Order: sequence, then C-alpha cells, then structure tokens
Amino acid sequence: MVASLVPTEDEVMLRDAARGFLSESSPVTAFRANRDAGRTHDPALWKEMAQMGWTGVLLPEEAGGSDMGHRAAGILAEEMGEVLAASPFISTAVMAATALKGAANDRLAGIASGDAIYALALDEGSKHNPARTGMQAEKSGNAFRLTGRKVFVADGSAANRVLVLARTAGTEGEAQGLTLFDIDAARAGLTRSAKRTVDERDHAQLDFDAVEATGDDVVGEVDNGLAAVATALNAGRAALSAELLGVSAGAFGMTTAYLKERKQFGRTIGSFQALQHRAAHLFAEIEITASAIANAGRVLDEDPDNADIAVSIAKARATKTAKLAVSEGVQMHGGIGMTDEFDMGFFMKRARVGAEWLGDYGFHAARVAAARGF
Amino acid sequence: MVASLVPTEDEVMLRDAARGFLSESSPVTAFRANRDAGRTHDPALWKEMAQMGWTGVLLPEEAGGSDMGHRAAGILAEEMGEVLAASPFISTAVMAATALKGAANDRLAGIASGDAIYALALDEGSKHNPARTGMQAEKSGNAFRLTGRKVFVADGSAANRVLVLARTAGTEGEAQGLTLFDIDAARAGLTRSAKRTVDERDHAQLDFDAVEATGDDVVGEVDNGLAAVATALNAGRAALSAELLGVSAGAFGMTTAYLKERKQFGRTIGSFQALQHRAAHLFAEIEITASAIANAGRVLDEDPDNADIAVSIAKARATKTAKLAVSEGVQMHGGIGMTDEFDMGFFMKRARVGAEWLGDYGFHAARVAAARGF
Amino acid sequence: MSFFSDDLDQFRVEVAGFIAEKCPQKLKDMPASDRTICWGGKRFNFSCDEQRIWMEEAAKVGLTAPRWPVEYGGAGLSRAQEKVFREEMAKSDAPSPLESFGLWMLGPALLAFGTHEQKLKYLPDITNGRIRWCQGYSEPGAGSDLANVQTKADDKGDHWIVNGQKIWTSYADKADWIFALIRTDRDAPKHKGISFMLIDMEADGVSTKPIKLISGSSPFCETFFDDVTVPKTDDEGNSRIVGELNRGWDVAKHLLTHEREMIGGGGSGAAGGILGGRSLGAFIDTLDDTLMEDPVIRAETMELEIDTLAMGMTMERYKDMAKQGGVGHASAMLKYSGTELNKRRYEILMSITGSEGVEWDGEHGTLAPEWLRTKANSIEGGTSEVMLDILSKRVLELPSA
Amino acid sequence: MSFFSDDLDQFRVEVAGFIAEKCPQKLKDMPASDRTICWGGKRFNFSCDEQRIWMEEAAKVGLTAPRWPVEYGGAGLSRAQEKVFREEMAKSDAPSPLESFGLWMLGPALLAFGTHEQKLKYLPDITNGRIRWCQGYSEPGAGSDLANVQTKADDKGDHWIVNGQKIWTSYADKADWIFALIRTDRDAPKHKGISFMLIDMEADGVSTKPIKLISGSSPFCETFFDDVTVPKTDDEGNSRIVGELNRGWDVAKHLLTHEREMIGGGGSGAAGGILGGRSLGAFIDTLDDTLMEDPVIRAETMELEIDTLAMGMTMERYKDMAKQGGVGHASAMLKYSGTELNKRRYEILMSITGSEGVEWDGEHGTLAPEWLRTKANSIEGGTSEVMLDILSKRVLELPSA
Repeated sequence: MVASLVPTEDEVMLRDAARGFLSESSPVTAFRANRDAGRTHDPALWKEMAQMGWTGVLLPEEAGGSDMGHRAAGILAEEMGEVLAASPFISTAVMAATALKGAANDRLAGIASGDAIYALALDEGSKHNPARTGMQAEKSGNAFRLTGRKVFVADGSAANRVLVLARTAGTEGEAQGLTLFDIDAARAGLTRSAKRTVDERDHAQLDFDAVEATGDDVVGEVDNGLAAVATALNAGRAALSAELLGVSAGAFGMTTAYLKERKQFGRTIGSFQALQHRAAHLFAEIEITASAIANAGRVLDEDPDNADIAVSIAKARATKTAKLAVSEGVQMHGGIGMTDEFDMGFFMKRARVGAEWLGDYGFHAARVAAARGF
Repeated sequence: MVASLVPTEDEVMLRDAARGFLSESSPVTAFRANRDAGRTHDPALWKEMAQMGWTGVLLPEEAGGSDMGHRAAGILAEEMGEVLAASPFISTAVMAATALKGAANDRLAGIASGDAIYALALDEGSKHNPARTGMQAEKSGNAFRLTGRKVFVADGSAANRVLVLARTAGTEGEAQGLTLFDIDAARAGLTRSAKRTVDERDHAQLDFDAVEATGDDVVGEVDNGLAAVATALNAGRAALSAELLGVSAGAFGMTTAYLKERKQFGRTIGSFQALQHRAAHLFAEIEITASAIANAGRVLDEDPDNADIAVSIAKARATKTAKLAVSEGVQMHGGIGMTDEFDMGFFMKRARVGAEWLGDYGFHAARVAAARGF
Repeated sequence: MSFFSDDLDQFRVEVAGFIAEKCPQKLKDMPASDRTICWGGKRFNFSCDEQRIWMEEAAKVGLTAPRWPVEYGGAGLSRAQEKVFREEMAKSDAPSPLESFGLWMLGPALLAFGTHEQKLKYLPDITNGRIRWCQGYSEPGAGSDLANVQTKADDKGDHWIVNGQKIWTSYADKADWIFALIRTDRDAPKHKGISFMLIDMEADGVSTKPIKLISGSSPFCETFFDDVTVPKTDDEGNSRIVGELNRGWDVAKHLLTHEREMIGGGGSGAAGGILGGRSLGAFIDTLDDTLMEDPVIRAETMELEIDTLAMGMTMERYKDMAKQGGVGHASAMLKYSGTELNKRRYEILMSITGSEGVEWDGEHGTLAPEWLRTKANSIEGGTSEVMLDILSKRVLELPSA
Repeated sequence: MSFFSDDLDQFRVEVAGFIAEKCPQKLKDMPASDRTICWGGKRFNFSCDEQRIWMEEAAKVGLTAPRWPVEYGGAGLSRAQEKVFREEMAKSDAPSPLESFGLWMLGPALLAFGTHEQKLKYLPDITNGRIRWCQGYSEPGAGSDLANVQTKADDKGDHWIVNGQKIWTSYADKADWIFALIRTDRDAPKHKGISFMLIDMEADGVSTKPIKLISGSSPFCETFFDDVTVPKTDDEGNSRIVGELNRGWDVAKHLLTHEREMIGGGGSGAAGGILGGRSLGAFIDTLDDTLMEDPVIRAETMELEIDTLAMGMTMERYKDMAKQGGVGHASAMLKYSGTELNKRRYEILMSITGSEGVEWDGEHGTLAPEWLRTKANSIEGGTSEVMLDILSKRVLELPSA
C-alpha cells in the first residue's frame, strides 16, 4: 500500500467542506423533519449534493465526475452518518457508479448530474447473501424475462433505475450463473412496495413479474454477474462502514457532551469513573474502527480486486462499534435518551439497519476467516 | 423438581463442616507446599477425607457410604475449589462411585474407605468428546485386548484403578459400540506418563498396549459403554462446575478483600467506581452461576436420566464465570497478582484446566442448544 | 374474617368454584392482550361488560387484593392460600380481575406506613376498582437521583400549594389520583424534606402530557402541577400525607426495592412479547433454516439461552430466599442482570430476524418497537449503574470515595 | 559529522555494504532467540565472539544508536536514513547489534534533559555497550501511583544517602547502573520532590532479588538500597541527577509516554511467541481439524482476527500521525487496546489448544507460560485502568470528581 492511513490535506479539506455543507443543509433536525413528514429522503438535498460534485466522487472527469476515489467517498459517507443525512448516495454514487464504470459516459453522466437514482436489488431473504440469489431471468430469444422477489432494496422507492441480480444459469447458492441487469424502474411488470423501517429510510420490496430485459441491459458478462457486482458491493460496504463510523461518532459526540453538562447527585455525571472508563473504551473502539475504514478505502483505491478482507474487516468493526456507541449513548443519557424528542434513538435505529445492510457481522467475519485460512 | 434451590439446614451444616475441616487441613498454603514438593495431591488429606465420609458421599450405606447425593457432593467440591484442595474426589468419589453404583458392595467399599483411587480414561484428543473415542478393544475369546492412547486423564498417576472407555464395535464418532472397563492400573501393557500441567494436579497420558480385560471387567453392557458412563460424566461435570464456582468465590474473596485494604493515590482502591462496578458485575455472575450449580445437583438427585441440559448449563456458566473471576482477580491486584509468591495465579491456572476438563464451553453450549431445539 | 375457609383443600374447592362460576366464559376465551387488562378507575372504558362484572364479583370477596386484610377490601388470604388461588386462576384461563398501581404500590405503602383511617378510606376504593392511581416520583432534572425532588408544596396553614413537574408518570392521563414525592421542607437535608403526598388529579392546575418514546407511543406522561391546592386533611380529617411529614423518602425507598424485584423478572424464562411464551428454538424454527449455520449468531444464541435459563433458576432461588427471610440489597442483582439480559435477548432477536426485523410492522409484528423499548429496562426503576452502586456499597461493602 | 553520506541512495549502498561486510555470517544465520539479543555491559556473556564483534563494529560508526548525534556515539542519521538502515537490516537478517534500557530510555532522557557533559560521559558508554542500565521506577507500595516514591535520599552535603526499595526492575541483577526515581525532598508536594538519579549498582548497599512470576522465572527483580552513598557529582563534576533537582517527575513522564507506545505494539499484527510470526490460520492448521466446527471457538477466533488486523492498521496510522506531529495522550489507547487484545489472543490460543495447551512444556512448547505472562501486559507500563483514566481526562476531557 502506498498511501498513508492519515488523511491527506485534500482529504481534510474535503471533510471540512462536507461538514460545513451538511451542518447547513442537513443537520439532524432536517432528518427529523423528513421523518415527521414521512419523507425517506429530501430530493432537494440530493440535488445540492450533485451540485457539490458528491454524486461524481467515483466517476471519471469525462463523465462529469471528480474521480476522487473510495477514500473520499468514505469521508463523505462518514460525515453524512454523523448527522444522519439520508440520501441515495451509497446506492447511486458509490455502488451504481462503481458497477457501471465500464458503461457509456452518458449513462454515468446521469449519475453525476443527480438525475439518475439507482437501487441495487439483490437480497431475497432476511440475510445478505449474493450467492444465494435465486430469482430467475429466463432467456427468451435475445431477451430475458425476470420473475421473482427482491427484498430490503435500499432506495428502491426513490430509484428511477434498478440494478438487479438474477439467475440465468445454475441453481441457488452457486456463485456462477448470475447476471446483473441495469433497467428502468418504470419497466412493465415491476411492482415496488415501500417498507417502513426503523431508520425511516427508503427500503422497498420489488416484485418482478416477467419483466423484460435485453442484452443491452446486461452489465458485465451474462452468467458472471457476481463478478460484475463484486467491487460495487465492496465499495458500498466500505462506504456504509464509513457511514456507521459517522453514526458512532455522532452518538459518541452527543454522549460525551451530555456527560460534561448533566449533573446528578450534585456532580457532573462525566466525573463518575465507571462512565469515564466506558466512554474511554468506546473512544478506543471508534479509533480502531476508523483505521479499518481508512484502510478499506485505501485498498479499494489501490488494489480493488483484492479488497474483500479489508472491506469485511471495516464492515464487521463498524457494525460492532456502532452498536456499542448507540447502546452506551442511550444508557448514559438515561430516560431522556429513550424519548422520541431526543435524537439518540435515530442513531440507534440507523445503526441497526446498517448492521444488516450489505452483510451482517457474521457474513463479513466469515469472509475474513476464509481469507486468513481458517 | 421438589427441592428448593436454597440449601437445606443439613446442607448448610455440611458446608460449615467442610469449610472448617479444609481451612484446617488444606488451606491454599497446603496446595503451595504440595506444588513446591512436586506432589500433585496429598495422600494424607485423601485419607482424612475418607474418614470424614466424603469418599462415600454418593455411595449406599451398605457399601459404607452416606448416600448424601449430588448436591452434597457439589457442596464439598465447591469448598475444595475455594481453597484449591487437590484430591481424586471427582474422579473417584463422584465419577467412579456413580459409574459403579450397580457393582458389588466390596468394590464400592474400596472407594468409601479411600483405598481405591480411580481415574477415568476417556479423551484421546485435545478436546473432550466421548463419542469420538477410537481406542480399540479387540475381542479375543471371551476376553478383550485394549490398545491405544488416552490423554488428559485426571488422577491418572495416583490411580490404582482405571475406568477406560474403548471401542468394541462401530467407528470413531459413533455413540454406539463403546464399552466401559474397570481394570487394575497395574495391569500388564498399561504405561502411564505424568504430564506437568499449569494447575499442578495429576494429569497423565495412558498408553495401552494389548492390555487384557475380561468380561468381569466390563461395566454395564458391552457396546453400550456411553450409557454406562453417561450419568457418571454428568455427575463429574456437575461436581467440577461446583469446584469452579468455589475457585471463582475464592478468587473473588481475595479480590474484594484487597480492594478494601489496598491504598493508591491516597484512596482505598475499592472506592474507585470503575472497580466497584466490575466487582459488582462479577458478584452478579457468580450468583447466577451458583443457581445453575444448585440446580444441576438437584436434577441429578431427582431425575438423573434427564440431567444433560441442567449439567451443561452449570458447566458452561462455571467455566465462563471462573475465567472472569480470575482475570479480574489478577488485574485488580496489579503487579502483586502476577507474582508466584501470591496465590491468585493458582486460581487462574486451575480455572483454565477446569475449563477444558469434561467439556469446554462450546461442548456444553452445543448440548444446551440441542436440548432447546436449535 | 375471610370469605373462604382456612383449610387449604377446602379453600381450593371454594376458590375454583368461585372462578368457574363468577368469571364469564367470554373473558376466559379472550386471548391475553392490553385489552384484557382491567385497570379500573372512574374513567376506565371496560373492553366489555364481562370485564366489569368479573372485577366487581372478585372485589366483593376481596380477590382483587388476595393478601390484604378483609377490613380494607382484601381477601385476607395466607401465603399458602394465595398460592392455591394463583394456581386455580392459571388453570382456569381467567384474567386477573384488576391491575393497578394502587394494588402494586400505594396499597403496600399504606399498609406499611398509613394510619388505620387512611387505609379504610383509600384501600377499598383500590380493591373495588373505583379509583385508579398513578405514581409521581421522577422529575426531569433528577434522573437516577430520585431524592432530588424539586416539586414543592408551600404551607398555607390548612392546605398546601403544590408547584412543579413530574415525569415518567405511567398512565397519569388515565388516573384519578396520584401518589407523589413532594418537597415540603426546602431547608432540610435532601432526604429529610420530602413527603409522600396524595393528590386528586382532578384538582385545578394538574395537567398531563403523554411522552413518545423511541419505540413509539407509551403510557408515560409528564405531569404538571401549577398552583395546585392540596388540603392537609380531607373532610374526615385524614392526612393527605402517608407516613410522617418530611419522611416520604422512607416510604419511597420501601416501594423501590419491591418494584426492583418485579422488573428483574423480565430477564428470566421465556419472555412475553414477540416470543409470546415460545422457546427461542421454536421461534428460530420459523426463520431461515440456514441462519444457525452462522457461527457468530449461533454462539451468541447459545450463550443467551444458557444465561436465560440460569437467570430463571436465579429468580427461583431468590424467590425462595425472600420467603425465608429476604434477600435485601442483593435484589439489585436481579434488576441489573435481568434487564441487561433482556436487552441482550432483543439484540439477538433483531440479529436473527435480519432485514425483516427492522420493519416497524412487518413479518415479526411488534419486534422492532419491543426491541427499542427494552433499552429502557436498564434505566427505569433504577439504572444499571445505580444497581451496581448498591451492590458494591451495600452487598460487597466496598468503601465510598 | 556522520560516517555516512547524506544522499539517501548513496547511504543505502554504504550501509548495506557495511552490514554485509561487518556482520559475521554466523550471526545472520542464527535463528532469532533470547540468545541472539546483545545487551552489552560489564558482566555480559556474549553468546559467541561474533556477537561481540558485530556490536563493536556497529558501535564504531554509531549504528547502535542510529539517530543519536555522532559526538555522543550515535550515527547522527536523519529519520529517512534510519528508515533505510532498518530496511537494509531487515533484508540482511543481521540481528540488532545492541539492545538496552540505556538505548531505549536513559539515552532519550539524557538527550532531552541532560547537560552536554552528562551526555558526553554516559551516552558513549551506552552506544558502545560498555555499560548496561536498568530502570528503577516502581515501588512495592506504589502500584499505579508511580509518583508515590518512598525511596529517599538524605542530603549529606557532597553526597546523598539512599534508602528504600524498587520493584519490577528488569535485569537489575545483570545491570551495571540504574536510573531511578528518588525522593530528594519529603516536604514538597508528591510530584515536586522526586529526582531522576543515576546510581552505580556496584555501590555498597545495593542488592537485588529476582522475582518469580505466575508464568515462571522473569527478568524482573526487587532492588534494595541500604544506606547507599551516591556522590552528588562525579570526579568530572557531573551531577548524578538528570534534569533539575526535584524535577525528576518531568523526566519520568517524558519516558512513560514513549514506553507506552512500545508496549502497545504487542497487540498488533502476527505476534511473536507461540505463533512465531505464523498467521492464526496457519497455527490452526496444525490442530485438530474438527476444532473450528465449534461455533463458539470459531466465532471468537474470527473476531480476534478481525480486531488484530484492525489493531495493526491502527498502529500504522498512529505511527504516521506521530511522525506528523504526534498523538499525545491518545497513545494511551494503543497501550490499552493493544495489551487487552494480546491477553484475549492468548486466551483463545489456550482455548483452541485445549488440554494440550495447559501443559507447562508439551506439544505447544511455551504457550502456557506465554499465556500467563500476557496477564501482566495490562499492568506493566501503566495499567489499563490508568490508560482509561488518561483517555477520559486528557483526551475526552471529562471532568474530575
């Protein structure tokens, strides 16, 4: 690895800019407003992100992108996580942008401009597991007919395009025989039903009933879709890990602030050693996870084809750290932390959904173990 | 279940008597003396235990026993654990006595008198797993020839008799086809090599080279040895769990005493809240484990054929609690806890060996999961 | 004198007959739910007429408060009789005729600290379900520091003027009366200036506001006192204060230990909620069959099951110890371990249900809100930190700083 | 001026050539072990003549202390040059020519706080391996409270009389001199009456006693001072005190942070010891092949591997941060997490080796004593509790009680 895990000046500037923008345009109060209004994300914010160039963070300049790379994408995701900014950033600007790297610039330009919102329709069960994809894509002439159900599709309602993984050969559980399609979300036979999840984000169930797809819709090679989506998935997992690091930092920041201000038994509660040690332990966990996040971005930028282990370490660590940060957050706040009026619950809910999306702790732990030879 | 988990008056009296005797005859200093003298146990102490009637705690009165039951045996084992009293109690007075319940009284009398010291030769690998027994017992005429290696045989060097499980049919991994033999430890072809383990107790490797055994040596039925030894194993596991509870209580007692006396930064260290909360948590863990130990004894006394889950809960809890108690013990004592001059290390070492003997956490967790239907 | 015979066998026959005869079959057939809980009180909407009938019939013979003395509206049963009664209730599927904070908390407080006249005045209204009480302890600024009571009563001779705010007052919006900790002496040391006061929720200046939790709507309210007039004695000359003036903390402490043991129960055995009495194994059978192949989930689940069963044994052991002379401050262990265990159980339920579990109202119904609600277990009724403080100071007797 | 050129490429050639020429092949071929560590000092037994030769040759050009100034016996290398030197050493299999507490601790202390004369007197004896130093900080009664120094020096005009006891003095029984914290003013506040004193171990009244640990014999000693005479200045007029009189705590603090970062390293990457650089997977391959079917062991092992690799990344990140202006008190995190992780690693190694692992000297050699020895990781060089205090107060800036 060439790059250092310490952020470069450019990365520090990017972070400051992102933080400045988000504190203006998307503080946690904005998320609450969306929630209260029943909005899973704010299209206006998405447009602004596009104007900031965030949608093009992974796109080549020819396609209107800034090509800043995965570490930069992680910095943006982390900052969004810290204020719970809801947007299709990971689905579109990270995963779709990575999956379509090879595609024509006009298609990428749609992502850069913010006009295209992508959803990745992959899981079919309650646990993330790409190889278990069973949805059928029947060959008929030189077209395909997609039939089956996809669940837990992030940004599935807002999306105007869908990347969907379906089986053109082989049987459920086999890594081979899958094909990745890039289709219009309005295509006939595709029904989308929004699901209300605790994080109040956009998660939908997609039902495909003989949805037509042509050879032009295929991304990568037929029957080799897992390869076509592999790096996109790793990119998404790394960005999600970064978001979860932001969620941890956001919850931790609220908690330490509260520990310094709240008084009880005539003392600031932050002076109780038992709470101090738990806070210090949490700080250590966050620092270690931050290293794993920085490393995942570095490996994706420098050696994307061998990023599985780095990405899985990041996602496993981020999942566990966020869980600890939000539980300590609620517990140390006491009753107030339990009220909807207070923001801590939002962090806890996002951490839970983020723990499941794109692979839970066990999924990523297994990938690490495999890579380490046991 | 009929009995309450709260000790009866008799059990309280038994505990007081045991504590009184052990603090006299076998304080931790006695264990240290044995260790320094290279003795894995003190034959004189064993004789005294026999005179106290402990060797007969599970034996019928006709055989010179007191037939007090498994809960009583657990109370004795717990008290021994608290002062690290080393003896063949579990191998002989608990496991052999249970396995030989059906045998002739004269054989049991040997146990009651303390003349017989038994070892149970079972494991062949680094993890406890009776069903994996592969050692061969070849039938020749109406006799058997035992050939193979048994490892981690507790009290294997001191024993004058050996209960050995060997395969008379079937293949490694099968529960059926095993037979339990009760043979003289001096029998031709049996070589015993003592192993030095961290707990400084008697653990040996037994090598069988065509050791002769007759039908009279068979305990229970041929090919059904696992059944013959099952309750004996559960009894041993329950007693070992009780010993580990004693080890936890012993380490915890030293630790709380130290927290109350040791001064640092001008304060008694027991006044530091971070240590207080960890000590209180450990107290809670010990209390919960104590309930599981009492319950295991109760079930073995009232319904021994359905004791697997109760026993496994006890062993799993005891293993984990003892590990926590001794690590906190060393850490809270600081440097002094690391010195050989101080006793805490002895508790840590016994806890580790006890964690492996007769099934580690995972072995017993699996039995609980199976019994609970997942 | 009781309505039932003292002889246990005879009693069993009588009480079984009473339940069979007086509890309408419709109630016995109703699946247990919030709607089957009878809270009583002036403004209570009975889910059906049978619910009211059963409450009234049970109240007539004191079975809404089995162990309370007959003269105060109870059935005056012995512990042994109560056990028999519970057994027969369980057999019969009859729901509890009445539940309320009056029965759980104020009653025990009055029985321990009240005057004979106070008992006569307030207890029967509780047992017959006429008056519904709520509890007013916590305050916004206080948190775990329960004795930090700011709600104050100014002495105006024959009455008090009460001002302040309470929080976490369950069902305050449905209650007729509140028993509250009120500061009646601001100059006395923190614990010595509090009184245990009884206040009519209909009095002018009392208002309530429900609290929404991260898990959704809740029975909790904020309760405001704005120049509320509380007569020092009622028309019959009964004091509106339970126990001595400025000694309310003793009463509160007495009830807290009691409450603690109740809440600790949450951690033991097969919980209600999503599991609804099902074993973890039975629930897992309803899920993706490859789930338990994940060693992380499997290991966590096995450990949870072990600790849950061991906690159940501990609840049993402590109950028996309590009968044989009490467990004292060690009950804080039940509260601590039981609630932490329940939080862990729900974390694992969320983990094994994966993306289905995170829906507000999907496959697994109320799992998600239940999970979020458990986070309060280790806060309400004394935080885990307070429990650990109690254990280290009172049980382990570790020195204070 | 240095013995080497400043130009990096040129330097690489020179230093590679030096190592190739001056380090005897026999040393390069020796497998790394305690015997290959060269400690130097008057009483050191070189494991072979080549070991002495390599030390002397390296010392001649200052490479026993690459970054120290040439005038004090170092090689005066820049950080970049040092990096190159380390790289070439690694390539060459040459062992470190010299290790000692003089190089690690006293040297840095003298360079930061010593006078030019003190540096000239003491540093060259360190770099050329003539004098072996040990560290005298801890005392039996002090524990984590390092500043609680009872070993005292009475001022007798031109000399001190030192009395007291130090503990955990590594290799004191093999050292020539000791740098110790001594109380030189008993009336001053705790931290203001301590001096950083240099004492000859051969002086009358100095004695040592090795400490046996739960893991077996150890380099640690108790060191006793019984009316030991320490001249205030030596013949050349150099003070035996580093830094100002009664300001020794500043020197000690400076070194502690330094020490902390070194120890934290234990948690990262593939540890030495039983694993001997092998990956956990490679080690597991040598064990019972059904072992990883146990979900408890498998889950624990996977989590350990994840945390170990993440800790390695964190060590790398903090090293780079240190180069770019330092990490300050956050280094306490490395010490805390690294040592706790190492303890966990050995618990799991014991668990996966089962009944073989508990033997003092069986299948897995020194695993058992190594496991027991790790328990000191979170105690020595600042306990985990002290690290957490530092993090909460200095980094998180949480208020003091």
